[in-house]
Amino acid sequence: MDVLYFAWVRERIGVPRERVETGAQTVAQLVEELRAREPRYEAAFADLTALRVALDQDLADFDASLSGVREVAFFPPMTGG
Amino acid sequence: MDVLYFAWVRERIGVPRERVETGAQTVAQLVEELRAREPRYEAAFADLTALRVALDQDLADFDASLSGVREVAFFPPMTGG
Amino acid sequence: MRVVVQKEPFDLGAEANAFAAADTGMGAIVTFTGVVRDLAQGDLDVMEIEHYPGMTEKALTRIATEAQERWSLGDVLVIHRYGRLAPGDRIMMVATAAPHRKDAFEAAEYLMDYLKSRAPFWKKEITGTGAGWVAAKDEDEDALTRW
Amino acid sequence: MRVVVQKEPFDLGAEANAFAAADTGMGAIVTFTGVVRDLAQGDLDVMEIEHYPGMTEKALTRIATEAQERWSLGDVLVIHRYGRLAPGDRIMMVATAAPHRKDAFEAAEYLMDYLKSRAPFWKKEITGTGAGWVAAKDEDEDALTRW
Repeated sequence: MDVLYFAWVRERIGVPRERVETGAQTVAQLVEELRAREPRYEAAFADLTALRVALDQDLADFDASLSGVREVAFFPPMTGG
Repeated sequence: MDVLYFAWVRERIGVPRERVETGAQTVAQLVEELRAREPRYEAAFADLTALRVALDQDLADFDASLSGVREVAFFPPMTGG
Repeated sequence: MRVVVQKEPFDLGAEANAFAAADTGMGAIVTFTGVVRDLAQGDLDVMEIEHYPGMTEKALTRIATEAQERWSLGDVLVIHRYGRLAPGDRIMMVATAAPHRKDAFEAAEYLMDYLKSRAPFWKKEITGTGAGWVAAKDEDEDALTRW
Repeated sequence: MRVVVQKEPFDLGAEANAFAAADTGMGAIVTFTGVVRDLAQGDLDVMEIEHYPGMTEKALTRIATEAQERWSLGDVLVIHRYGRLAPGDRIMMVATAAPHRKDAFEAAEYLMDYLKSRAPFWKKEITGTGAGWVAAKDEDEDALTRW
């Protein structure tokens, strides 16, 4: 699936998006897989309360299922307006 | 003093303003004097709850004193905006 | 603060742009524009607005001053027309500038609520079948209780 | 409904006039405009706004649709810029048209509250001494509880 990063999450991970092959069933499992990869992921995902996630461009929870999902995005709380 | 009328009060009385010589101490006394004059005043002042009064261009109550007042205006509740 | 009472039409866009440009330190700008609606079921020909010259400017200035005392605001603009208007014509506008959106919104609503019931304007609707003064609405008077 | 996400500046006045002209049956038109303030004590050079293309339009359209379902509204307009902005630049605007002023005001405030915390925009302030992401405010999240 495609994993996208925005704002400081993008800056910490160093890429705006990447293709990830995963067997993770939930967002939380995907986060655990990513954190185990490299320190930059560990740094980005250190505090989940400071993060938001969208599945196929809809806001979701970290315990949401990834079944059928094609695009996952991680970002800090939004600051539009 | 100058007495001004607006909206349907003006239409019922038939003039937009007039000079009134009066010894009335309060707005209520002035209203009584005017009502006693002619039926058109009686018609305009029949229901005081449907009227508002301004003294020298500030909203006031019917029991307000006329002492020092130069301009009295009677009109229905306002409908601006 | 700018308070304008005029017979002539005003240009909402030009006023909004000028207002926003004059107050660059503000993060939030709110405008409200009132438009003549055809309330008389498609029959309204003319909306005639009478006002009390002198008191009108005084009342609007007081309302705008009170808003500026009550909220953290930048500039405030009030424009209100009088005379003969047609359905679709813009009757009036207010604009507020503030550091924060909440202040700009609340102050604009306050201006509108007070302007509706405390500024000396009266509307008369002239339709194909006659003419009548618009009655004040209880809900407009009630709106003042929230401030 | 019109939802626009663009890099280019927009003309508040032209947008307000076009919006008002398109919806003549409405008595009330409210606009809100957000302006880049120099929050970093006179030191802000650039405000950089990042967004999530695709999701942004989807989120804004949903928020506007919810407003139209919730209030008696005419048209709704949302414009939001991204990219590099300078202090004084206009970031975004919303406009609402309604038969009554209460609906137009409330819907505009609802749009702003949701847009602030639920549309995928992120602001970065670039000052003379560095750069930092603007933190979301608790009060913006709390603002949603009133709806």
